[in-house]
Amino acid sequence: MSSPAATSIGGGRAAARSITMPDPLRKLIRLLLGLVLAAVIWEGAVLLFGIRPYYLPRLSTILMAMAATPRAYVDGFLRTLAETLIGFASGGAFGVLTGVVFFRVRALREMIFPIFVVSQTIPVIAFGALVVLWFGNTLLAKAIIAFYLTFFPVTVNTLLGLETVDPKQVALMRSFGASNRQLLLCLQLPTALPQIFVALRLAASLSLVGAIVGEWFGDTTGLGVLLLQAMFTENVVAIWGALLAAALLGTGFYAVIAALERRLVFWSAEQ
Amino acid sequence: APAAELQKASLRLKWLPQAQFAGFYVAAAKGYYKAEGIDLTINPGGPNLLTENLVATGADTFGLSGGTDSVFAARDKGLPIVCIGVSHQITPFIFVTRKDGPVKTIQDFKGKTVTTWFTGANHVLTGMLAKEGIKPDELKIQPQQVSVTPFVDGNVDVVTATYYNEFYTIQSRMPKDSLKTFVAEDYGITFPRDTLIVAEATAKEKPELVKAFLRASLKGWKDAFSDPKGAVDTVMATAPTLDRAQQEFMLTEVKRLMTAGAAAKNGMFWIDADAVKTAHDFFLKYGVISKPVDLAAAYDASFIQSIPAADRLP
Amino acid sequence: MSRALAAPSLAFQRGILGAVLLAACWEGAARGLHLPAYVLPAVSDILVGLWSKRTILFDAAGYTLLEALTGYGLGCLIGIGLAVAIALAPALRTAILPLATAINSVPVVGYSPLILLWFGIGVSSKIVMVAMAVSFTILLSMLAGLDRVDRRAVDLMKSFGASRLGVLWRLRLPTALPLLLAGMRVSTVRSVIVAIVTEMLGAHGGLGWVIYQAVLQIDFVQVWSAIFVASAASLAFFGLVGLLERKILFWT
Amino acid sequence: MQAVRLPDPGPIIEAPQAHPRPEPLLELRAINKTFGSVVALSGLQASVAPGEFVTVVGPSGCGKSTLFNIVAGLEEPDTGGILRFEGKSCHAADLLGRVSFMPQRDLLFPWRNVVDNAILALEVEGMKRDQARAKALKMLPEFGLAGFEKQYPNQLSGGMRQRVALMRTFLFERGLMLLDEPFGALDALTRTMMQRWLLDVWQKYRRTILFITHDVDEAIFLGDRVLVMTARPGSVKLEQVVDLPRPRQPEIVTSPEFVRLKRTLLDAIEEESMKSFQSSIAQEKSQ
Amino acid sequence: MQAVRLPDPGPIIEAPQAHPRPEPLLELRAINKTFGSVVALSGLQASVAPGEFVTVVGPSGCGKSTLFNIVAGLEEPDTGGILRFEGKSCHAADLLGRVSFMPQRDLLFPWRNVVDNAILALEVEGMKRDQARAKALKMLPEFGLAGFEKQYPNQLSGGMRQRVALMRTFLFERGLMLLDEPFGALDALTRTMMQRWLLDVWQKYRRTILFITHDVDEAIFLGDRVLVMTARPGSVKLEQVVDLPRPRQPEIVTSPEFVRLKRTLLDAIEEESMKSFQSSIAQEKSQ
Ligand SMILES: Nc1ncnc2c1ncn2[C@@H]1O[C@H](COP(=O)(O)OP(=O)(O)OP(=O)(O)O)[C@@H](O)[C@H]1O
Ligand SMILES: Nc1ncnc2c1ncn2[C@@H]1O[C@H](COP(=O)(O)OP(=O)(O)OP(=O)(O)O)[C@@H](O)[C@H]1O
Ligand SMILES: Cc1ncc(C[n+]2csc(CCO)c2C)c(N)n1
Ligand SMILES: [Mg+2]
Ligand SMILES: [Mg+2]
Repeated sequence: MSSPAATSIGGGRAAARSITMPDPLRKLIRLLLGLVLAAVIWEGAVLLFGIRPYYLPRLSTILMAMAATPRAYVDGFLRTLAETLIGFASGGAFGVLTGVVFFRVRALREMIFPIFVVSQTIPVIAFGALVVLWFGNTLLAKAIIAFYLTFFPVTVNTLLGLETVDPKQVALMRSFGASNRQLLLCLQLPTALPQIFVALRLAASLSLVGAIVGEWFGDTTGLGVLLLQAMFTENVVAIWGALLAAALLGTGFYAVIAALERRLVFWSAEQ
Repeated sequence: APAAELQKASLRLKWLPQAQFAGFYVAAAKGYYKAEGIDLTINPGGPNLLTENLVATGADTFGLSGGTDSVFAARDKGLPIVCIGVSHQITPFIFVTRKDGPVKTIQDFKGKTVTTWFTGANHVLTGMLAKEGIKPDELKIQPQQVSVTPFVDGNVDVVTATYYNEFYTIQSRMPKDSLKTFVAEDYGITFPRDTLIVAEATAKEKPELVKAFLRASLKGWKDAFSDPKGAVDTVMATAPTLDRAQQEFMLTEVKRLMTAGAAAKNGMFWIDADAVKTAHDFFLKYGVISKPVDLAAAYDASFIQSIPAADRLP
Repeated sequence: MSRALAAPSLAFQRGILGAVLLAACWEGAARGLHLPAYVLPAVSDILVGLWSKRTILFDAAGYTLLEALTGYGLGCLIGIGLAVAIALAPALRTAILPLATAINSVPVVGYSPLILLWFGIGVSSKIVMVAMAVSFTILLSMLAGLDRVDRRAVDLMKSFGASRLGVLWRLRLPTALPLLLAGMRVSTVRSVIVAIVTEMLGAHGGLGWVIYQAVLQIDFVQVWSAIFVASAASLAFFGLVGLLERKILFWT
Repeated sequence: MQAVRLPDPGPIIEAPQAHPRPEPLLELRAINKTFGSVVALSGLQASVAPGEFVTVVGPSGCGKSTLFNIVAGLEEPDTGGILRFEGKSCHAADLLGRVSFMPQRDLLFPWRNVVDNAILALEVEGMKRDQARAKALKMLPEFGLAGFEKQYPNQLSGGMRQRVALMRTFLFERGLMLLDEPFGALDALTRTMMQRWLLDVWQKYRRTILFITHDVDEAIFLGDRVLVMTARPGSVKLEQVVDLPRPRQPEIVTSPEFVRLKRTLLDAIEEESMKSFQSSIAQEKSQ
Repeated sequence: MQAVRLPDPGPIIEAPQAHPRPEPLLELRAINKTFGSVVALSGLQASVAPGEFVTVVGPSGCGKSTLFNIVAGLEEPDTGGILRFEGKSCHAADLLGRVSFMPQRDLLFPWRNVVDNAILALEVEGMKRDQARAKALKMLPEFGLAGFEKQYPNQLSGGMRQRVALMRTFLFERGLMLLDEPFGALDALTRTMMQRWLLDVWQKYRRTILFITHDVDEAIFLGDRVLVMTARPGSVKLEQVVDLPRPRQPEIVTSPEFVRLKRTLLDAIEEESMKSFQSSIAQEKSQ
């Protein structure tokens, strides 16, 4: 964009930057350099301090073990990703929906919201058997656990966001003769969007937790399965392998949501 | 049989895929279940999942559950399940200590730190102690964690191990011949484990299905024992991150457990009524179950007995 | 005035109504459909079971809360300490923040195998797990709070001759409090759940351990009783910190 | 209490007396408005003739915004008051969508760019976006916004934001425009610029405008008539016709006639301000 | 460019020429300040005599706050400029803690009550809390805050908040007070009240004050001297001595001498405003 504002405000810095290279590329290179540096430190520290592989194996050992059975990690990654995405999407949609409903219907909110709160204090893992009983060993069952962990923060923040809508703006819209639907679509949801995205970022992490824990209820593929398998066979290298794959998935998904946020709620980034 | 006529069924294991369950995976891979008209899904177990529960509610058709102890407990709580076969004929647990350590006899357990699983192995330990006239509160019994490291590091005097799993790990991390083991059978106790179960309704309404399942499974196990490497390949196709050497060891040990005792004569999955009765009386005595269990209803040997002996012997 | 008093009590009544309706549906389903306990026990049975096992459950709750609270306290200290360190030495930010974000985006349960292997099956592994889960949330919310400070207010303090530490103590810390406390409130429930989940993977006691054992003993009434107790403990912890938050943040 | 008046400040008409023009566009009589125990307006009378530019001044909290909310249809006055619009008696709610209302702050939507903010009211009315945008684009230069159509509010200066808000109000073509302190948030210099510009635009479109302000200079500089409100409960204390020539030049603010009008109004306001200052100071919340 | 001057608006002194009083408290000569590619101040000269009340007006973004930041010690001017305080040449940083500075917004700490906000600077200096509070309590009535000492900022009106901020500044007893648009956020009527009150307080304490405002009426009403700044890059365009008698009465704003001064200043400002209006409008960010 070449708005006068943008050019004059950050003019000096932008110019200095553009001499080197475009911004995203620079960021990517910095990220890669950081990763390589971390890898070198890891490998070096294990060798230098003679850390027992039982506590921390060499990174190269872990990567080689992963390369030995790439399909297990790729399949696990994709499966967990699918569960995470479905749980996240449904939880996000349900969260926004309930947020709007609770905002509109106070009585419903006062009746159901406390139950939502209580539901979030229950450790899902405790009724894993019920989940299998009701939904079987399907991908859906895992997605439902991801959903369960995801929807609540979105409900809360949607509600919070909707409540920050300026009554003066509502009055303005009404003075234009706006209907409730127009009010919701043109004003209330956009106002709540930044708050909703804060919750979605959190939900991105939580849905992955849900998927992984869901896989502990008897399954054959997924990062959670790899993790559990490794834990009970005391295979530290495999634990680290599964952990690295989960880290990649978690960080990647979070980054995607954060990038989406920067795009969609561009207006609040300035604040 | 054509696919349309296949009957859907599932087998719930007690844990994640490993060589402990090799026969079932081999049977599935070689199409033995299909040949018997069953479209079988093998569902692994996990922490906080109970096979008896899932089979009783009909979520799964077949189950490879904890053992005779958990079958008693389930019947005691009124879960409508029936045991149709017993896999490990002798106690799969042993108690391991250091040869050069302070524990030479079971009497030396007194005052020592002993870790065990409170998932059944604890009953074996209490039984062994009782036979020697030791009360459980005379030693420090602690829940055993995932890892055997506390024992390897010398923080624990006696550790519980399965022959096929932890014992391997311990042996691989400590010098050979540095270990001493205590075996339940030496103290006159046998807890058969890894029981095959179905819901009462299945047993009653679909006896042919049960028999077909047993036939196919037996075939699978026979193949697994005759070609252990191939069986491990099959298991590792499902769980590729497993350690091959450990799985081969596991299969060897599992074969020993499955063909020990009465099975040596009667074949795999044999239900040894005497052993079951002994275990039952023991649990009743120690209050693990609240009232006597109708053993005839809980253990139905008719299915396994209906299969020709030759097909049962490995 | 009277309306202001009536409004929350109406909300409260509706909340109770919602809870009662849910319990009634549950009870009706369990009794009406003759669901066995291993599918879904009736609420009344759970409450009776809860009462009859109250000592065991109470002890277990104490055990779990001890782990959760200790881990929570530790996590808060670590989170706040790191945030303050970053605030005092901005150079640390580029080192700590990306690392923290990366570590934080991996689900805590992912670390549980390692933590159990490293710290054993006792309370210390639970405390470490809870501390990990809590400290990142606290670090991020505290940092967001510290960064929220108005530059002009900092300038004002400087013009009074205040040092970096003076600005931190008198301005930045109070400014960060609302976000910090919000993070602390959210972390309460999380700390209890993480303690329970870790207990289920191996423990000497606690609600997670009780649940694990109860499942194996096929005692689903006890499973649900323990879940009820866990939920009540989380809510109490949450409520307490929420109350504290409102007391401390009198100005918002 | 009566306003202290300097000799001959121009024709002054007492509040209860109706303005003598023939057919008022808007007429309010005996309007009361109570919020719980707070009486915001009490016995307010006023009328606005078509094409007139009426400014309203009064101490903070005296009920100016409440008056506007009633005329915009957002609040119903207490029963008993008379509200007439375009010659017909009506309820406040009937006015929703019939006057174009510009609230105290610009209230631009940060997620809409300049054009899309300007066409908000048209969209609500149901006009197609493309059509509305085309209409707005033609108006941009007049509002000093040419070339800025794709900018977002956070990229604009305060003065520009205010002009976007005004454009939104102008595009919502209704008989009466209500402007509630549109320049209140601007610094004094930008404000002066905006006043001149508003007069230019008004001169061209000749809409009827009711305009709230705190600034006496602004009230005189812009208005055909200035209404001074009493402290709460608000009513009209003084109606002051501003007989300065139009178009008004910036220099007029230091002209003797202007200064004389200012004196009259200041005295009236002073009295009311003093009344409400000590009480409001303790009670009014910041922000 | 020179200011357009009406005949005899009072003694006018050109910017580059130093003010003739003997020993200035603060003296700035050839001050430049550059932010990256933005030149905020260029060749600024000014001096303030002890006990003087100097007001500064100028278009938005011309560098007024930058000037204050330099004098408060928060920003260093570009090398080459001369900065003298109490007769000694010094760096800006040396002034940290030596002038009492009140920024554009009140910046009260919401977690401190009125008294504790007022004693903030004293606490930073190291004074015991009790002692500082006792000192502040004695001052409360004068600042119209008696009885409000235990209130928190969110319980105060805008005018009161501003008085607390002013009290904080007064309690930090330094030779020079810098007030950056202290009344900018207040509505016009409250603002008038605050101006009168500030003059009363100043009359009593006789501190040296440098005061930024956008409002020409305010600048004349308060100041001994008004500095008009040029558009960016800022420098002093005009120094206007205000020879109105003190104590100043509210009525003075419509007196002929006042109006004449206003005219002079308005013309000077107008020229600068026009210069910066079109460019600033495109560039200045809201808030
Ligand atoms: N919805 C409401 N509920 C209760 N009191 C209200 C409401 N709206 C306004 N008031 C009160 O009515 C009085 C008049 O408010 P109003 O906003 O109309 O004043 P105003 O003249 O516009 O003030 P300002 O100049 O500060 O904008 C105030 O005392 C205010 O507190
Ligand atoms: N830290 C900074 N970095 C870059 N530019 C700055 C900085 N501080 C001020 N500026 C620029 O310097 C110019 C003068 O700013 P300053 O705040 O001094 O103006 P001002 O006269 O106080 O304006 P206002 O009347 O709006 O308060 C502006 O263009 C501003 O954008
Ligand atoms: C028979 C048998 N019992 C326990 C363990 C070890 N173990 C202790 S807890 C746990 C997970 C959930 O049951 C596992 C596998 C074993 N290997 N075999
Ligand atoms: Mg108002
Ligand atoms: Mg400024």
